[in-house]
Amino acid sequence: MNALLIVCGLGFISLLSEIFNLKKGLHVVVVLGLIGAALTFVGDLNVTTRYFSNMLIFDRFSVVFSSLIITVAAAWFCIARSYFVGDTHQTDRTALVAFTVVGGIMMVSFHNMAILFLGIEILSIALYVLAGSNKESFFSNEAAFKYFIMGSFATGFLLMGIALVYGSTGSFDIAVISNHVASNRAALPGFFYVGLFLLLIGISFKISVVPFHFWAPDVYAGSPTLITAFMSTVVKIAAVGAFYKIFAQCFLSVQASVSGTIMVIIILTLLVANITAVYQSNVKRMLAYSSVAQVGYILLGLISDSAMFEGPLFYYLASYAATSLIAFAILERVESTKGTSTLDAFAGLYSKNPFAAFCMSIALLSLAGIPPFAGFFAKYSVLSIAIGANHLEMVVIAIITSLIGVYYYFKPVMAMFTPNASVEVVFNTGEKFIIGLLTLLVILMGLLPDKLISILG
Amino acid sequence: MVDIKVLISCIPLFPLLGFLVIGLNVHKLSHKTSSYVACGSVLISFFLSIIVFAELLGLPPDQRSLNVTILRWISTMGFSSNIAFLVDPLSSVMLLVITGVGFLIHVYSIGYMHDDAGFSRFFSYLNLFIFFMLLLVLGSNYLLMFVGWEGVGLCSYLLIGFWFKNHDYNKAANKAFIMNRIGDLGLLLGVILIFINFGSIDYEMVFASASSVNVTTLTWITVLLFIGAMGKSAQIPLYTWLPDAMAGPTPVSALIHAATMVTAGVYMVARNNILYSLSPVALQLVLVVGLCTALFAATIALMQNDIKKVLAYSTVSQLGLMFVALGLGAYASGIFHMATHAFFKALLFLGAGSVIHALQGEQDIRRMGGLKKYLPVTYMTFFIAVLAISGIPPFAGFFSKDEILAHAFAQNPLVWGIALLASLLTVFYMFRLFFLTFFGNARAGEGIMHHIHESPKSMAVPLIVLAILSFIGGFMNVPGALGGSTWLADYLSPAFHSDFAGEHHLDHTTEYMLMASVVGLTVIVIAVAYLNFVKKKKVPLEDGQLRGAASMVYHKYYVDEIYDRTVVRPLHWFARIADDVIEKLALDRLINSVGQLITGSSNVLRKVQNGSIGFYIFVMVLSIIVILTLTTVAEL
Amino acid sequence: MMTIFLIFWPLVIALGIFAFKPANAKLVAFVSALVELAVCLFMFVGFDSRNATAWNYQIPWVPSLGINFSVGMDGISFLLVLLTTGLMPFIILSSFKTPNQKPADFYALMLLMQMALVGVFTALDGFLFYVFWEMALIPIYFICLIWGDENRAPVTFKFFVYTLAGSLFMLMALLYLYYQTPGAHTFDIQALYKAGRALSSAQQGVIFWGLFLAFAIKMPVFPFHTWQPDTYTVAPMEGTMLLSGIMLKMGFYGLIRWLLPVVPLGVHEWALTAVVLSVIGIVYASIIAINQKDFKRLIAYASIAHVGLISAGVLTSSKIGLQGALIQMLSHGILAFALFYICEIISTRASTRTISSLGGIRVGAPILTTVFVVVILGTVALPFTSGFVGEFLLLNALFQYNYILGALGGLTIILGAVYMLHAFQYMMLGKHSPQASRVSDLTRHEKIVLYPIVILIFMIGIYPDPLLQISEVAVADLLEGFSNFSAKVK
Amino acid sequence: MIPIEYYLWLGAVLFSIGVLGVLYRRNAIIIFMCIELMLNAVNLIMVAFSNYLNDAGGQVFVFFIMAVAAAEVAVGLAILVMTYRNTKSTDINILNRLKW
Amino acid sequence: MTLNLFYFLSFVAVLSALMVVFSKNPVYSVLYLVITFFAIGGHYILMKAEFLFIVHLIVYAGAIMVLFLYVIMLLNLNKETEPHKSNILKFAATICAGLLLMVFVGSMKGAETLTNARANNETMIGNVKNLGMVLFTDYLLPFEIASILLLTAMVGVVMLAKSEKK
Repeated sequence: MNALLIVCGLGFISLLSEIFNLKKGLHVVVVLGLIGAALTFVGDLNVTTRYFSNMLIFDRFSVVFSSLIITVAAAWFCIARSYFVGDTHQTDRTALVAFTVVGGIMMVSFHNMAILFLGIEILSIALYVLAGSNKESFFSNEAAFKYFIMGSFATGFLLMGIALVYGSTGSFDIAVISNHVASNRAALPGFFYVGLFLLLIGISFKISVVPFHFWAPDVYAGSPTLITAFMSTVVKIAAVGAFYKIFAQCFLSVQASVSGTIMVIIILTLLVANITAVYQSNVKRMLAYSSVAQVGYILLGLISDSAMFEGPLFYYLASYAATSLIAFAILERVESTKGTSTLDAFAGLYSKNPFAAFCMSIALLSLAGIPPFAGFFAKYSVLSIAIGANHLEMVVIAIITSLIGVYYYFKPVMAMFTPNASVEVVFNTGEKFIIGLLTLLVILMGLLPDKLISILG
Repeated sequence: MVDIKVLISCIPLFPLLGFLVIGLNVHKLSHKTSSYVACGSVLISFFLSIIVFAELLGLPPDQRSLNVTILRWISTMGFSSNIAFLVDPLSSVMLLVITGVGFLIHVYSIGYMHDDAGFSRFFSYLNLFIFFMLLLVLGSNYLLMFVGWEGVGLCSYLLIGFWFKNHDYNKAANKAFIMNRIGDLGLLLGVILIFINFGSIDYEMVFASASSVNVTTLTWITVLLFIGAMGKSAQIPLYTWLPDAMAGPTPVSALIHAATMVTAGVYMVARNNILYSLSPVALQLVLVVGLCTALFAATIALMQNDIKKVLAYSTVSQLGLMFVALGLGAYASGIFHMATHAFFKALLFLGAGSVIHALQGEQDIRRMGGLKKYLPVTYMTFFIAVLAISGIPPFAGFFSKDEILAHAFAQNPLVWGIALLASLLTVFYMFRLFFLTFFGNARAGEGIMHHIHESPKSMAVPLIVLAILSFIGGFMNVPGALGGSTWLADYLSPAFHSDFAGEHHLDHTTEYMLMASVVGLTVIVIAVAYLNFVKKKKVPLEDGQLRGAASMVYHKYYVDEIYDRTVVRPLHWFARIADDVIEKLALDRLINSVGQLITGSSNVLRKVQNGSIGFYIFVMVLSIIVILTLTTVAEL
Repeated sequence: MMTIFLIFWPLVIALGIFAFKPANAKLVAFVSALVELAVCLFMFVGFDSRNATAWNYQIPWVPSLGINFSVGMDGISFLLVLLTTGLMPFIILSSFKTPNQKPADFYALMLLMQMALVGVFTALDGFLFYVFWEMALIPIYFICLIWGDENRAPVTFKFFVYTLAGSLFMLMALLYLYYQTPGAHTFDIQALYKAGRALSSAQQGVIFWGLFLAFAIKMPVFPFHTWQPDTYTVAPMEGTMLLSGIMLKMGFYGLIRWLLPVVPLGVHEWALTAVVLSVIGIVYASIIAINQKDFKRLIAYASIAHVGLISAGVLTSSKIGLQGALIQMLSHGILAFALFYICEIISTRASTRTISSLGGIRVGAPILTTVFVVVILGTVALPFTSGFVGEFLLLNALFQYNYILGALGGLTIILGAVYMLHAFQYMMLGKHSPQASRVSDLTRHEKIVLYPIVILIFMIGIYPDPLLQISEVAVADLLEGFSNFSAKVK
Repeated sequence: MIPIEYYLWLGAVLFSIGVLGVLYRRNAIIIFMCIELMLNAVNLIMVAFSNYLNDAGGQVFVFFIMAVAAAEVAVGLAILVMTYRNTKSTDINILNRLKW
Repeated sequence: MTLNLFYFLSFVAVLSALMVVFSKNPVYSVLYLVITFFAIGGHYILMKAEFLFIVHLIVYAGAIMVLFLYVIMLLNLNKETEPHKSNILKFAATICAGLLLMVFVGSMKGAETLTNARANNETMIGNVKNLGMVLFTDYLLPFEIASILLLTAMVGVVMLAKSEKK
């Protein structure tokens, strides 16, 4: 809870700093503030705290996920310096991002539909704006526009879902709903299921699974690259966390009636996202599809055994966030140097920037699920759990699609290592440091996954 | 006195050392040094062989078997084969022949190769060959024999292609190696089959329990082994490499492709006489193949004009005769003929080499003639060899050939008839060769005739020694009918466990009749040849003037062409098909099409993401409807 | 602890190599490979096949999932580790003269590769094995991608995806087995053995194919070989050496350690099919090799043929077959190294690898030719060269397994001679061609690399006993359970 | 007392009309309005349930929905204005450069 | 009486909702939407949610719709400039919405069986006092958080809509 307040505070501070002209140190303050916020969780790992008549509950899951969100956000701030510092709207942007983090934390620690809803909305509204924050860019405009229309449309369905669930269970409280559903399964009205599905669809839109993913590639591709990085890391973690809470905690007892549909969704997600990504020549867009595809794997683990998947889920998201940050950070530098984010921009990167090529390769290999990087272990845990649950056909699909995944993840790799006279991409020391750190993290997580994977569940 | 076992292990060691010394310093050694090293090492081996032979003679006949184990070689999981030597009467005779003839040919080569750039290299190969050949006959188990077997094949390859700048020679070398390998595979599988059935590949173990294995298996084993012999000893159908192998320097032809290596098959069958004797079918096969080869090759030799080719086909034919002997169960006769053949055929080749040397490389007998007066030593020794191979008493060939014919007659007059025919043909073409070369007009060119000279001493001496051996070699085993003691057969008998080794059941009268008729016929044939080639001075027609059957014989019955059409070309054709069609069009394309399928479907699927918000929402709503319909229907 | 050292020493150097000047990278790599080899040889001296567990080492890695970092070496592993560590200095040494823009990266990748390979050969935990298995793929991919020939990107990528696809099936099979282990699931190899053997025949069949696919692609066995010739052709020399010299042995090792003992019933049921595939591969690849114009490609196909024989021998699950396979792996590693090195020597000097445009090299390079002859003799399995020992044992096993297949497999000794001698003839013999006249004889450096190889070829051929002894007990133990099991089945 | 179903039906109808509008029109402003309509339909259902279940929570929730709706509309219109500056159009089909 | 009122309000709401969709002029749409909001507000009164009714009118009709009108005027959109979708698409849209409606309606029976229905008691949950109690006790946190939401929106809108001085 303190972390939530600190992050809110950071938002306010950044708004105030505009007034008092304290912009200079703002970026550092925010990073430190976020780290501080993450540190407040240190003692809380084994304590379950309830706030405001069960509106928020910080149990182990929430604490771990919140700290993940905050940590990733802090790392993101480090690599996103160029997005803030020197911009006219530095403070606004900082505040919006801070509020997004607030929304994210709410989404993983809510215990009431109202918090969930507000969390989603805070996050979304801030993101609509951030997606369009590059105001002169037509693409940025379009991204914001598309994101907004589709997002608010999906909100309608989400709300309808909440309303119907409320109607059939009589409460917005997760525990109450959960108990009610569990004890009155036979007596639930038909529209409860409609509500349940609409609720899940509403969140599915946020985590962008097929067929509710259409916004993702366009928005990811159109937004400023660093915002895309933010969306595919912090936002994704929050949305998946919310999905997990809804799916595995709130509606645990009716999972069976949902999992069939989700299975179809998973298959669609894996196939459509992976296959479509193959043809992309724009790395940014390719990463967008990749981000859609990753959710497919996550959901596969989730429906196989949601209780056992809790730890792996965290691991998966953490590793995905770390790798994405590396990939996007390098992508952003390349894009701003060469003016484009297509594969050509990466050609010959190795000869001029071996370090960047090295880190980028590791990130892509990790995304593709190649050992010993973190992405491998994440995917492995999904497959393992799915096989344990006897979803063999799903595993086969997952394996085939991850091979397709290799197909596109390797395109930039091949481009980078092809000799090609190219301009050198400049990284400042800070960026290098944080990218190197993240790369190291990706490797270490892959080599020593035990602590992270067993932190939950 | 040094332990005899050490001596035995030294026999192959010296040629090996010789090879290493020369081979590693091939460019540093002078011609003289290498020739001394090479000849010396073989000579030492020869002396050692004599010592061992004497040692063996000193032992009672049933103990004439010495075993030496040098090294555990391939030994694992119940399979065991050591580098171990076995000296018994059979191998000791072989040792003598190999080292003895080998030494002579080494000496001969000094003269023959004296101005060749690859002089040292040549001697290193020769020494290596001697080493492997000794290994072949000394090996106390099948696998070690196989080592020698393949090793001599390798040396044969290296020596046939000795003049490596000529691709025809290289092709001949390849052909020899590959056809040998076909046989080797049979041999190898035979060895494996022996291991499977006997649990061992040591001669002693196998022979001891030979009768405990059923006949069908034995037949398989022996037939497989015989395939090896077909390759190495140039029997139908694997004989075609041997005539081509004449591409090598002539001493090589003498040593490898006449005297020693090609007789390895004979040695091998003789070594395995127990197994063969237990399998009538295999013996029959050996007999039939031998007989066919003897006759077939003899007919081809009739029409050949290359001096070395004639000798090569003669070799094939004579080897066939040896297999006839083996097939008849007359193992000792086979070995006997092998030994005498080694002498006179080596002599023939060396003589031919001398002629070629004198004529600066000319090998066509149509371009020779009248060399008698220019090359007296060669002429005389060659004449002795021809007489020996023709079976004129008391030359070596008479005794050995006669024994085989006697055995044939005793068992099957038909076999006798065919064998006789083959040997009469041999007489004819040998004299044809002899007359065309040394008699009549000199048909060689002016320039050549101008430089003609008798060979140097180093070449002449071996010729003379071999001529003596060809003359007296037959007395090793004079048949009882002629008052002889059949000494060789008796000596070898411990190695031949069969009941009728070295004996046939003809009374002496029949034998005299046979000998008389054979010698008589031989003389008639010689007369015919004399009439044709000396009196009428017939010279074979030039290429392309032959018609009908003669042309077919001249072209070796087109066997090479048939092999080319039926085996070589289909293989290459299939290789192209496999490479271009199966590999590239089918398998690889199949794999690649997976990639194309993905890319293609990606290109289709990405069109769905068409950028229109209206469409996106439309799909979303439709999916929601579908999901809700399906699930609510399911729930209600 | 020795095992741990062998695994992690290359890793340490691979990371440390960047601390040196790039120009010194090759020396550092070479010295470290020598150190590793020295340690390995030291172990070789002290090897006690009956007490091989002495080198086992185990610590929990991901205890929550039953994954241990468990490594060890019995005779089988040790032979392959010996091959890896033995070949590595040679490969590094052979690369000394190749111009290289980024030597540090290159040698770091090579050393990483070594680490992964040693890891694969020593892993005693299913998961660990898989991780090392995949890890071996990354360095080699980059070596081929960065330092390869024209058109390397798609080719090496195909290689990567193909082998990855195979290994994912292996992962599935291993995971399936993992869930069959009782209690808290574990990847311990013995537990997996037990779990696998308890499965029904049909299930074992499925597992068999899952695992076999991975190994078959790696080796590669017909018809999964299409990645191989292209990859070998475009890969840089060192990459090809690593690939064919060491890496494809992973497949055999997988068969021996992770397939035969795991699903005896599955093997019982399906081995024949697999052996038939292998034998088809022998004949097929040999025949295709005849048609090759590029010498490197020819070696690639020859490699497939040899590999077919090894895999057929392993799949007979006989002791002799396994022993033969092991010794043949060593021999093939050495020979492949030498062949590719010679190929590289010739092709850099003549700037072509096309057989028909060469010829007469022997005139200008007699020593090279002699070495080449020795290597070819080893390749065509002439007795007293290293190739023969293994090939004989393998043919022995195969012939015992099935006469017809044995005879067909034996064709390799004929066809091998056909393509090898043909290539040799047209490259080295004959008249001097203009390209070939640029080929000078071996330099001192090259001699230093190749002479030991020649000696090794003969040493293994003449005195293979120490090597055979090393693996004897391990092979017997490994097949103990297997033969008991198949006896029960019968 | 009006049966709860009636409100549900009415809510459903309004919601569907909202969806229809989103699908039917190309003018972004109308689409925004239709989304507002959808939210109002949800509000109606929420209040009906709240009333029916005698639970004030539902009505409180409606406040939040209203707050969100207001915020969304503000942001949406801001985005619209911003886009309009660049494209001079509110047609959603103009904005499809990001595709494939 | 209430039922008739319900029917009437529903009729107005649905009709004007349809007119929102089908009006060609955005300004008309806005006005029809205002009517719809009023009708919905009427329903709130029927359900004794007076406070909500007031808030509803203030927020929607008073704030949101004014905002809409303001933007329409600002951008000068009060003409029929909109190119229409093709008839097929319109038809498909209608079918789609119809299907959605059918699914909703089909699933919305069975509400009377709700186990925790506590209808028909006369406590006024919708009055200001009661709502205030709930809002500032149980729902205090969301209420506070909503302020952040609005702050976010405000910052965002300012950032986006402010025209940059070049």
